[in-house]
Amino acid sequence: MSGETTYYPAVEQNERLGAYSGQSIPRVEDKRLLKGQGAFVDDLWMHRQGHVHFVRSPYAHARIVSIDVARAEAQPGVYATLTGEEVGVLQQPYFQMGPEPGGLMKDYCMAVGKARYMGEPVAAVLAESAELARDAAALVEVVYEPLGVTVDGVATIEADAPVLHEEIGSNVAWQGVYDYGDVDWALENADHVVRIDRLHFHRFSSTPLETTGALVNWDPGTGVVEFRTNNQMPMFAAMFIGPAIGIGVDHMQFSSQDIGGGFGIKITSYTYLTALALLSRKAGRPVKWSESRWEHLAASAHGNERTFLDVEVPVMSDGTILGFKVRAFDDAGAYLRYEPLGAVIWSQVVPGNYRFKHVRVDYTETLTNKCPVGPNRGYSRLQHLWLIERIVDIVAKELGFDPVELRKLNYIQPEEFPYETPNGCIYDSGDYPAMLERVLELIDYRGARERQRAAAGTGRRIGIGIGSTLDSGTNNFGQSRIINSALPFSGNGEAAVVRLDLYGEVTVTIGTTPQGQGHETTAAQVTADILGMSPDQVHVVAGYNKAANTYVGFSGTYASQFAVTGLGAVMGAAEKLRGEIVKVGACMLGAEESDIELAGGFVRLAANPEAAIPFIGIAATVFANVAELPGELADSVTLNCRHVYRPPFTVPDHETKRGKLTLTYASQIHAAVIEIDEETGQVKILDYAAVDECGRKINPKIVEGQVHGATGHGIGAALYETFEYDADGQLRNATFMDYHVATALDVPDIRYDDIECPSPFTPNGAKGMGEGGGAPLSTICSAIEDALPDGAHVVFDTHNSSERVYDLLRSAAAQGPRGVEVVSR
Amino acid sequence: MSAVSGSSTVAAERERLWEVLSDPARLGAALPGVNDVSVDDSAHFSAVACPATALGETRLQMEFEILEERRGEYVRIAGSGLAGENRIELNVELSLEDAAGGGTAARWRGDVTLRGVLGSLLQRGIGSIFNEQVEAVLAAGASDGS
Amino acid sequence: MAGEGGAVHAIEVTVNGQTHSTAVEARRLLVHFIRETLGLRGTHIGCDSGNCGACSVICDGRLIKSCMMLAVAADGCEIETIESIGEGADGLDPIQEAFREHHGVQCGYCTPGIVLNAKTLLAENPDPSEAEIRRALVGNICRCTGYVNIVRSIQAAAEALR
Amino acid sequence: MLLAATDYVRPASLQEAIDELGSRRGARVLAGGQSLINVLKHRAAAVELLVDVSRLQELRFIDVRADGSARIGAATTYGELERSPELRASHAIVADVAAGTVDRQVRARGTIGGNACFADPASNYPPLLVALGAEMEVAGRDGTRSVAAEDFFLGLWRTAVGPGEVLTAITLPALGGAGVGYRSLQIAADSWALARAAAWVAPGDPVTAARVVLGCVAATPVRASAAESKLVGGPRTAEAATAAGALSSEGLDPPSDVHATGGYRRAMAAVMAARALRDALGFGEEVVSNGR
Repeated sequence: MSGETTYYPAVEQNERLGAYSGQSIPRVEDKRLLKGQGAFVDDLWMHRQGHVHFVRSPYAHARIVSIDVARAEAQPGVYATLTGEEVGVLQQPYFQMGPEPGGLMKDYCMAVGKARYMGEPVAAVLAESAELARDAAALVEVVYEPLGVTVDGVATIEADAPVLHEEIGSNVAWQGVYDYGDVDWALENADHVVRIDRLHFHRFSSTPLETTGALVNWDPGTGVVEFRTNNQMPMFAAMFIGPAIGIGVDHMQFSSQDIGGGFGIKITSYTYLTALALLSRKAGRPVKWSESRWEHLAASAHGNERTFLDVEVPVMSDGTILGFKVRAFDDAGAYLRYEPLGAVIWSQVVPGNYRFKHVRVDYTETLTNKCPVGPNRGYSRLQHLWLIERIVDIVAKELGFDPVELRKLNYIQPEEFPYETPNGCIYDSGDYPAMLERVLELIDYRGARERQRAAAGTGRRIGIGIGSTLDSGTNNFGQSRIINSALPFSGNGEAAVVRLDLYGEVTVTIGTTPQGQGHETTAAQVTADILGMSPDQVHVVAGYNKAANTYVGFSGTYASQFAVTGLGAVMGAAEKLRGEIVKVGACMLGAEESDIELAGGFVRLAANPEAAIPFIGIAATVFANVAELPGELADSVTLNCRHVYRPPFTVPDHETKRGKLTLTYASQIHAAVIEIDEETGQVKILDYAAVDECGRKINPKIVEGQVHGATGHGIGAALYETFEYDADGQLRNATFMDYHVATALDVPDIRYDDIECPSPFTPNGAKGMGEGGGAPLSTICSAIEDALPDGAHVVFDTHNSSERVYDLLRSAAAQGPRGVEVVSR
Repeated sequence: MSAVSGSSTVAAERERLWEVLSDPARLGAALPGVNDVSVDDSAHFSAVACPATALGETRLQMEFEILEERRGEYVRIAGSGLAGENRIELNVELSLEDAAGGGTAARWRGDVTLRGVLGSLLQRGIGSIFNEQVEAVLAAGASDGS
Repeated sequence: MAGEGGAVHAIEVTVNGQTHSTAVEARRLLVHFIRETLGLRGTHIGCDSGNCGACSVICDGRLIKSCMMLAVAADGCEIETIESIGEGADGLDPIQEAFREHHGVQCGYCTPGIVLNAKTLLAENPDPSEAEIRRALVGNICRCTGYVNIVRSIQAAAEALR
Repeated sequence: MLLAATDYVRPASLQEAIDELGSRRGARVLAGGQSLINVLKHRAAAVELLVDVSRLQELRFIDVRADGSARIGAATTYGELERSPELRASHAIVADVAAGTVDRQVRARGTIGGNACFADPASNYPPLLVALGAEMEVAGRDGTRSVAAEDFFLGLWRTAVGPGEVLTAITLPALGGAGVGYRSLQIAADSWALARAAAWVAPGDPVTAARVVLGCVAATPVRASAAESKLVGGPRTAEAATAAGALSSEGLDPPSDVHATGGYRRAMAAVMAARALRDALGFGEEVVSNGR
C-alpha cells in the first residue's frame, strides 16, 4: 500500500469466513431450475386475471390524433382498455432525475399526445385470454399524424432536427464538462498528439432470455397494489410509480422468485408496471402481461449508444500517455428512464486501468426517436473503457509501440494501490501487469505472433487483441448529484435478516432480486461459516418479497455489488444472530460468552465440546420457554436479526465532479486471436482467454460463470448483435431472426484464470463483479485492428459485421482518410 | 423504405389499359385479392386487398390517391393503409408506351414503407412483393372488360 | 366446431406418459397447451420467432420447438417435457447432476430446453466432440453462461452415462 | 405470440389434401411449419385453413434409384435427409445441406418441400435444387405435372405451385461424376445467409456443361450465365473456377437489408460462386466459420 493515505475508515475483515466461503459448492438453486420447477413471472396466475396486449406505435414520431377503442371493447371477452389520453389524466409525469433541460421532460407510462419511438405503447387491451386481447388490439383505431424523425445521436442536436419534447425545447437532455488535471497543458507539452476523428459505441442489449412480465393486482378493498414481476430493482420502480399514480410505497407490494436474466434491462420496466396498475384498477381485476420478444427488442430498453468525437491524446516519446480529451454524445433514445445517470456513471473509471492524469470529457446526452436506453451489463462504463482501449491500441499502432509494452508502461502498477484517480475515485487493489502476462500465456502470445507471420499471403489474416477493463462495483448514489445537485441520493446499502426459527432452522432473507447469480448459495456459505454450520442447513429464502423480506431503498440486483453489499448485510445479520445465540447459550451453559463456540449447529463450550446445546434448544427456549431465561437477557434477544450494510461513502462534489464513486474495482484482462477471411471480411475467433481479479471469491465457480457470461455478451455484441434503425426510425432488428444472439457456435471456449487481490475496503475482501466491463468489445476491436493491413482506417465501431471488416480491409488500398492523425513536436 | 422499380409488357392496348388505371373503380377492382372498393371521387378510392403468397394472404386496408396523370402515358399514385397493427405507405409512378410487338410496355418506379414489426420481418421481401403486386394489377387491368 | 377464436379440434396427446384427451383451438401453439392447459411450466417461452429453444420438448423421440408446432398437430404424439426428467420431485438424472456439478445453470430459463437437448443428443451420440455439442446446441440460446459450462456439463454427462 | 384464428385439417391421403386445398381460397399447405408458423405468429399473413401434410406417407420417402437419381418426398424432413445413407451415397451435398440447416429442432420438423415452397431468397435449398437440375412434381385436381426447379421459383414466397396444388416430390438427376459445390456466407455461424452459390459442373475436360446458381441476390435463385459460359469449353482448373466465379455477379442488383448492402452481397455472391466452383472441380478449401 502506498504511503500513509487512508481513504476509508478501517474495515475489519471477518475472520470466520473460510470453511465454506471460497469453495465452489454446487448451487442450491439448481435443483428446481434443472427440474423445471422454477417460478418465473409467466408461471404465475391469479383468479379472474385478464391478459394484456399493448397497441404500439408503428411510427417513430407521430402526433396521436385520436384513438377509438369502441370496436375493441365490443369484442366478446374484452374486459377493458386503456389509452394514452386516459393516462394523461390518471398519471402525473414521472419524477425526473436530471436537472433542466432534460428534467423538464413529461414522461408517462404510455404515449400521451404523441409517440416518440417505434413500439411505444399507445393503448392497452385487457381480455379473457391473451389471444382475445391481441385480436381486439388489432381493432383499436389510432389516427396518427407522422412527424419528422431524428435518429442520429449527434446530429439530433442540430437546429433543424425535429424536437421530441417540446417542453425541453431541444434534443439535449444534459450537458456537462468533466475536466481533471490539465489536458491543455498536456496537449501543449506532449511529444506527440494522436487525434482520432470519431469512434462509435453501438446500440445493443443483453436481451435476457425471459422477457419482461408482470401480474398486477390493485386490490380495491385494501388499496394495496401487488406487483408480481421480474423487475430487478423494485424499490427504484416504487419511487417512480408511487408519486405518478398516487399510491404510497407502503401500499405497494413487489415480489419475484426466479428471474430469467436481467442484466440491467429489467430495471426500467416501471412504465409498464404503472400501466398495468392503472388497467387493474380500471378493470377491477388482476392483469397479466408477458412481453413478446419483438416488444422486448423494440420497446423495453437498449444499452447506451455513444459517439466520441475529436479525441486528442497527448503522448510522450517514451510511450507515456498523459490522458485524453474528447467530446462524447450519448444517445438516450426517446425518454430518460434511468438517465441521465449514465452521464456520470462512466466517471467511476475515468482513466481505465491506466495512469492517465489529464482527462477532459465534454459530455452531452441527447434524445432521438429510438427505444429509451436503460442500464445494460457494464452500464455506461463499458463505453468509456472501450474508448480508452481504442486509444491505447491506436496510439501503439500510430507511434510504433508494442501494444503489450505500451499497456504495461501505462498501467497503474500493483504497488500504487489504493490508487486515487484524477477525479478522486479510489481503486482498491489490483495487479494488471501480472494479469496481462497470464492472459498472454493462455493464448500462447508468441505462438500466435508466429502464426500471424505464417498466415501472410494465405488469404487469412491473423490478429491478436487485448482488452483491459474494470468492473467498478458498489456505487455511491451520491454521484447522481454530480448530474443534479438537487437530488436527495447518496451512499448505498443492502439489508438482510438472519433468524433462528422455532425448531432451530436458520433462515436468511435479503433485499436482492437475483437473476441467476446464485445468491441463495453464496449467502448460505457466509452464514454457515459465521454460525458454524453447513450451508445446506441454511435456508436462504428465494427471490424478492417486499412484504416478507427486508429491504432498503437501494435494494435490488444490479451494478456488481452483491458480494459486497448483499453479503455484507448477510454477514452483519449473521454476526448479530451469532451474538444472541452465544449470549443465550452462555447463560444456559452457565459459562462466559468468551468460552462459547458454535459448531455443527450446536452452541458448546470450547473447552468441553460435550457441553453443547443444539440450535433448537436455543430457539425453543427463546420462543416458547422464555420464562426460563433471566428477564434482562430475554428482553435483549429476538433471534431475528437485521443488518444493513453501508459502504463508507461521503457525498461527491457537484462543482468539481470529484468523489469516491465506487468502492471496489474488479478487473479483467482478455486476449483473443482471430482470423479474418480477406475475401469476405468474416471474423473467426481462434483462441480466447480471460483473466479475472475480483478480490476474495466466495464461490469461484460462480465467479467464473459470470466471466463466461459477460464474455459471451461482449463477443455477441462485437460481431453480431446490434440494433439498427433506419432514417425513418424503424428498428430493423425487431425479432431474434435479425437480432442475432450469439449461439454456442459463436462463443468459443474461453480459457480462464484468475488472480486474487483482496479488497481492503470490504468486510470479506470481495469485490463486486459480474458486469464484466465489456472486455470483448475492446479485445475483438484490438484484434481486428491488429489484423488490418498498413494504411487501413482505424477500427471505429464496437460492432464489426463482415461487411464492415471487409470495408476496413479495403480501405488500405483506397488510401483515403484513416480517421486518425499524429502531430509530433 | 424500399425503393422499387420494374417493367412488364401486357397484351392490352395502351388506351384500354389507361382507362382502367385512371378510373378508381376499375383500378381498385384490379388490386390483387380485392374484397371491397369504395370510390370517393375521381382521384380517391379505398380498398381492402389481400395479396396472396404461398404462406397465406395479407389483409391490407388501403386508401389511394391519384396524384398526377398524363392521359395515356403517365400516372402517379400514392397509397397508405393498415396491415394489422402495421402501417404501409407507397408511392408509384407508372409510364406506359406502346410495346414494339403490340400491347403496352409499362415501367414503374416508386417506394414502399412498412412501419411496425412487419417492416423488420419483411425487409428482404417487401420490394419484390410490391413489384409482383404492380404486375398483378397490370395483368388484371389488361384483362378488365376484355 | 367454431368458437370466437376459430375452429376447435379434439386431440389425444400423451405427455410424460399420461394421455390427455381434450379439445384445442386450431390456432393454439403446443407450448401454450403444455404450459397453460396442462400446467407444466418448466417449458418456457423466450422469443416469438423459433430462435431461442426455451420451449424445446421431445416429440416422438426427437427434440422440437413447441412454439413452432400447433397443439392440434401433436394429436397422437408422445411428448416429453422437463418435468419427466429425474425421479420424483427431487431426483436429478445424470445430465441434470452434471449441470449442477459444473455450474451449467445460471438464471435457469433456458435450462429445461438445454437439458432435453442434451438428453436427445446423448441418446443419438453418446460420445460427442466439443464441436458436435456446440453444433447440437445452436437452437438453444443461453444469455447467462456464454455456453462454456453448458458444454462442459454435457461432456461430463456423456462421461457419466457411458 | 399468438396466431390469429385459423382452421386445421389433417387429411389421410394426398387426394384428400388436394380436395381440402381446393375447398377454400385461404387454404394453405402446412408441412413442418418451421417457417409458416412464424409468419402466422407475427400475423404477417393469414391462413383460413391449414392442410397438414406432414404425416402423409405418400410425401415422405427417399428413393434412390439404380441410375443414381433420387426421388424425395416433399414432406421428408431435413433430419431424414441428413440420416439417409442412400442419399449420402447418391447426393451427399443434399444430405450435407440438410445436416447444416438451422438446428436439430428445425431439422426434426422442417421439410425439403416446405423449404422450396417457402421460396425465401435466403433459403438454402432453392439455389441448390436449380443447380442440380431438380424436377419438382406438383399435384392438383387435374393430376400431377413436373416443373423444372429453374422454373419453379417465381418470386418471394411464390412458386409454380398454384392454388389447390401441392408439391409432392423432388427428383434429383443422377450426378454421374459431375462435380458439385455449395457455399454460403452467413451472419455468425448460423444465421441469415448474405450470399449463397451452388455449382454443378458436368464431367469431362474441357468442361462441357455447368450451372452456377446464386441465392440471396434476388427474389429467386439466379443462374450466373456469364460464369457458366466462361467455364464451358475451358480447363478444369482452380484458376478457371476463380475467373468464372468473378463473373457470376455481373448484372446483379441485390437488395440491401440490415445485415448487408446490396453492393457487398453482390461482391460476396462472386466470392461464394468461385469457392463453390473450386469445390465442384475438386480444389475446395476450408470454410472460415466458427465451429463448422
